[in-house]
Amino acid sequence: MPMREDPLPALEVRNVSLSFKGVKAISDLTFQVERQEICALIGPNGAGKSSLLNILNGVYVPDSGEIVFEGEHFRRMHPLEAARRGIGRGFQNNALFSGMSVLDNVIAGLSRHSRATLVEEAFRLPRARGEERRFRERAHEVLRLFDLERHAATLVGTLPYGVQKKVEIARAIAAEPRLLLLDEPLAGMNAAEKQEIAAVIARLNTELKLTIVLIEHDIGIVLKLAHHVVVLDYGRKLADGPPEAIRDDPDVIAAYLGSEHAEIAA
Amino acid sequence: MSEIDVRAAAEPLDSIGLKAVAGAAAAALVLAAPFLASEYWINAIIVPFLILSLAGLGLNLLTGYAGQISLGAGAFMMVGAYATFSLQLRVPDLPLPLALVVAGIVAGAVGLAFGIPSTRIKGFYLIVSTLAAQFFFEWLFLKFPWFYNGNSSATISLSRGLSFFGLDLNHPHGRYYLTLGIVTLLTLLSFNLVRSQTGRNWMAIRDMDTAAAVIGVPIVRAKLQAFAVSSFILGIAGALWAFAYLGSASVQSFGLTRSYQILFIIIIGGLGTIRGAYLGAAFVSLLPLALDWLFQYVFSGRVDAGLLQNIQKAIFGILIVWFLIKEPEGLSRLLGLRRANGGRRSLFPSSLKEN
Amino acid sequence: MSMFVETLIGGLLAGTMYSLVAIGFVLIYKASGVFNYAQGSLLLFAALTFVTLTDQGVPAFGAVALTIALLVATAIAIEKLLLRPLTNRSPMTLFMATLGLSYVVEGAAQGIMGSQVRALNLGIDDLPIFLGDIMISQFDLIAAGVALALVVVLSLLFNRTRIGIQLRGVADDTRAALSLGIDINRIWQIVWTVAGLVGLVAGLLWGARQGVQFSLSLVVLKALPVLIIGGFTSIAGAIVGGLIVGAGESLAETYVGPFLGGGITSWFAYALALVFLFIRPAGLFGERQIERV
Amino acid sequence: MKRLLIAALLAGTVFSGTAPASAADVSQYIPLPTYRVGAYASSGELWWAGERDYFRYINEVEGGVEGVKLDYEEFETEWSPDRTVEVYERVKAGKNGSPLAFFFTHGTPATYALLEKAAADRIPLIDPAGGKTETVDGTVFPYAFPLLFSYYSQASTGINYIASKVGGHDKLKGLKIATVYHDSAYGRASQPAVEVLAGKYGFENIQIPVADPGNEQSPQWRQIREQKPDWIFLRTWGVSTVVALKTAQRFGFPADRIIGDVWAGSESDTIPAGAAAVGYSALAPYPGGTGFEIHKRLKAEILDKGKSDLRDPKLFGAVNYNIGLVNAALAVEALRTGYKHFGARPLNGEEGRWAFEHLTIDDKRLEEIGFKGLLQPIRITPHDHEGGGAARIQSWDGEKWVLQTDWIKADHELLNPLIKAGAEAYAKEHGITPRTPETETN
Repeated sequence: MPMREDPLPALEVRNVSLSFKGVKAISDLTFQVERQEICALIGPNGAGKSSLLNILNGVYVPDSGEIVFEGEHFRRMHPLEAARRGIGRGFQNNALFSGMSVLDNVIAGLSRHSRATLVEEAFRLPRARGEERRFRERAHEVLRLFDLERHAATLVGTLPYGVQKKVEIARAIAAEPRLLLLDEPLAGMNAAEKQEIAAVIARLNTELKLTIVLIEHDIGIVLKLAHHVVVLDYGRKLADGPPEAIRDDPDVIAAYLGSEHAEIAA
Repeated sequence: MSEIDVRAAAEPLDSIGLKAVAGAAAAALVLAAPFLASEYWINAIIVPFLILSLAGLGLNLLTGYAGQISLGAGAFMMVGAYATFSLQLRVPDLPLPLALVVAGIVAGAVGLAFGIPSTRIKGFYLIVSTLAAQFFFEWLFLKFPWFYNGNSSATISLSRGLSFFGLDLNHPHGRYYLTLGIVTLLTLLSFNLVRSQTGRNWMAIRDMDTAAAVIGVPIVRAKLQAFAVSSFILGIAGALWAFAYLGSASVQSFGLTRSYQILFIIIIGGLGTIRGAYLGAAFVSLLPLALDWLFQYVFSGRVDAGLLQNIQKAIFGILIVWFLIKEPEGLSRLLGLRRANGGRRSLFPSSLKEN
Repeated sequence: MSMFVETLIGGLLAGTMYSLVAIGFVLIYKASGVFNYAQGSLLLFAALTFVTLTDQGVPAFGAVALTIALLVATAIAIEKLLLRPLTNRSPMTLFMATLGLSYVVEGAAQGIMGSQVRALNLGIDDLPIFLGDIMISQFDLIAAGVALALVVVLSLLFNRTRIGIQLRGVADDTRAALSLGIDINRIWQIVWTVAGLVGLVAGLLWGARQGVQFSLSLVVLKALPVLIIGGFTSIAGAIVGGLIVGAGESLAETYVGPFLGGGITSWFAYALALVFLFIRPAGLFGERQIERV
Repeated sequence: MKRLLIAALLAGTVFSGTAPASAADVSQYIPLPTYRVGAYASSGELWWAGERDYFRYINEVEGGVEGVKLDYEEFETEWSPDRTVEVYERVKAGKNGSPLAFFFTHGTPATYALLEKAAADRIPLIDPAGGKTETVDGTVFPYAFPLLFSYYSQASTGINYIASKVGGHDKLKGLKIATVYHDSAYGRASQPAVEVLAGKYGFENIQIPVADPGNEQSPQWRQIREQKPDWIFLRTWGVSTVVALKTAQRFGFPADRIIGDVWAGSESDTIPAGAAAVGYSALAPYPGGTGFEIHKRLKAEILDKGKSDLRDPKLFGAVNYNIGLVNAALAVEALRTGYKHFGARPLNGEEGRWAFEHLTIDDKRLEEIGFKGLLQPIRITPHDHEGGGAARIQSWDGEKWVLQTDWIKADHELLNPLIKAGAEAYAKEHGITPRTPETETN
């Protein structure tokens, strides 16, 4: 169970709605994420899960509602603002910078900590050199955490999907986020890889005291990993509670889990 | 140029010694070039080649690294040339190297202004901004005599010629070393820049701008920086083109065809590589001469001259298309100069894909 | 006041001439995602072929038929030699390839058919018509009519024929169209042919105005701001964009130009397009893509 | 394989430099920067045909100039001044043992671009009926030769012609004369002269620019319809001339009140304009037509023997072809002057300058070379690099140019101070001390 030292929740989503060309993607959604908890968003495709993450990151602008992040209220987020405040993100279909090496991808994730000016960088003045050295050390550290050291110089576009997925999480982690949003971090992996990444996510949560919101379809892993599950369907919240409660919620079973019930039991 | 090649290629440690020797030899060759080549080669081929390389480098930072397409390279070259002219004319105490830097800053500021739309507009729609710059400056510098000091021919030239803190550079060797020095310095600085956080920011925007924004890359700032730095370099290249190569220039020296030429240089040489600009410039400046020579040699007098010239133009077009089909990454890859483990990647995977 | 109205009407009519060039662009962009810079060269090529044939004594009807045949062959050649090998390449690469293509087309056209300026008489008298004080160009009026007819024909082609429907399918979702067994290569050939025909019409009208010569290929520079205002994917946008650019340019040269020393048409359309883009980043009629990440 | 190909291409250029000279029988090298490709090819094509045909005639029929053969070679530039500069650099050292006596720029912008380089290299730039007007003053510009008909002279002759049409210079007072010009350095080159002329004769001077390329001119001509000028001086170039004539017709401005300048007065300008061009007149320092003596000689010796460079024999005698003939003849006569003075051998740039500065072609000589009526008598001096300053007027009858007048002189007394002042300003800016040719010894 998450620790409740701080009374303020890490994140609150309040009455958020979003539509594309008149089609509702999210309707009046409200829930909150406590500090240092792993919150899983589940629901069928098109339920609005990725759209919600995009709102939290500022990629999409909600039609109405507000977001409260660490006590501050936002009518909308701007991507840069979100990053500066420490909201990290992993994407569904790998949004890595394919023309750059693994190491450069991870260092790119450190941009919000960069202070050296253009001129300092062009002339390699001390501050730029120092920053570059610190960034490299930090990136190598994170790569080691994900066992990616040997790929450091490889162009990321040439790596297998599972490895790319890890690079993406590594890139998000490098920037030392306070809230990490992961969109299907385990998709496309084999069972062993899934276990490995799930373990890393759990460690990030416990060791770095990181709040994590993740979207995942593998209910088995979700139930083991998450402290808190929010179920979405057609943009509405269907259920919200600890995993055990969700597993037994008749609405959820009826509307969503349905035939997959057997899998959960397994 | 050669020193950089050494550093760029120095990753496999075992061959460093060999490369250093080769690099030193190349550097010596470059420095001694004026004494080895004829004046024609220096004046009409090597100097323009170096300047075009510099312009290609400038555009490559914007288009190849930051992924922002521009058809206005000529405009920013023009601004640099006219700013240099104005500075030399109106602030005669400012030494030429400083005038070039200030002119570069003026061009950079103009580039930044025309880069502002890039914060809202993506992909091909963005060409309107750079094309607007292209046509606007062609008009501006022709329309208002202040820019060319009322000269009846609307051309600009430095009445005192080129000098470097008292050293007279008004001879082929002087122009060559001035150009070489500036090109080398700017190449080094660019090299540092693309390997720094700014360079990574640019590439991140090029490869996937939405993701870049989300992970904290300051998109607006980085794009504007790319426009400013690119235009700074293009501005200096323009000043060199006008005064170190042509001697005098008018807006026609920096017309739309010049912009296309610079774009060809980086596409053919290799987008997103420093050396691509050099390879592309070599290709673009030598190919027409080679074709010319070949045609004169093979067909001279036997085929109608007009037909011959038009065939040459068509062949140039065919070679470009052929190149794009065969080597999307340009000469850089063809000559095996890219990192061995650098797999083929598509150019602009995201930033140019709009509806 | 009548001066203003006349300037406005004149500009709007001239704008349809720009639209004619832009339509060919839109067709190709819609169907193959190619930003075809060579449209201007194709226009020159088509008009030059027609005039060369009529100069050789071929009757107009036969010349049109032969020109169309040549355009079909050209479209097939472009599809086979350029588009197909470049499938799945970035839009930027394709754009550069069409720049290369424009060199080839221009070189071939001028090399084979010569570079002399040819007169082209379509039998339309360009005498002024007066509505009260307001003068209207007969030629421009007819050109506008042709543009309108062309739009009607094209929309019939798109909406009523099987090929048109397939074509729209390709434009909307290439992958889905492929999976439905639509022969995309053939669609490309057809679209490039149709774009060539639109180019022929535009080339003949422009050619009648200024002679059939190399500078016909430069009208492409007039079409770009039109496209940007209207959006790359909408024929209606090309028409509206043309009208806006034509009217804006004409009014600006008349009322703003004198304060800036005149000659501002070279860049005014681009500045106008830039203003529009700030309001509508994907053009007036362009669809803005939702970013999916 | 690819590497080999590229290496071969590169190697090709390296070895394409100049070959060693053979000592005996050196011909005079004449490089020709030409444009057979692109927007200006239509005028270029004929121009080079004229030049080449005349050079060939001199070589094959007359055995060269004073026995020296002419070795002419073309370089494609697409009318780009930058590429012309590249050509200049390529050829300025001469070829096969022949130095460069002069350099045809074949375009005003190229002349501007080369002005200072050529002065430094001591190579005369030849640009008849073009160039920079101030360079008429040879004391400041020893190496620039805007032969025949400077841009100021063009304005003056145009006004003189209008005066003759309205019944004298005193009738110019109160007239409105609008100049419609291509908005470029070329288009504006005549403005100072028109201004002075307007001041002298009291006509109203309206200047209307057309932006390049000028394929839509309704706003300009609407403005003209509003202002109702009596005459129009048309200083356009390329497609803007055709569109101007067509648009004039549309706005009901009569073609016979439009006077075109040299570069707006060829068949390429009138044929595409069709009926709109009938009655249009243009300044003709190079009249069109085949009725001149030289055309008979060329027809017999070159055309009928299948040696002409003309692709379409119908264009024999076109204005642009005749431009080529006149330019070639000026070069040949200048070389002849030089050979007589220095001996029959290829000249270098300084000798070439001397030759051009002592070029005189009087009526008698014109008869001899067959250019009577096609070329005005000219006399170049170190002070006057124009040497002529007159043009005939020709009108388009729908099929061909018809000559209307004999040579009409420009008002040099009025123009010279203007030129002098411009040259002095240039000399001051560039720190040039004007030479005093009277004290020079050769």
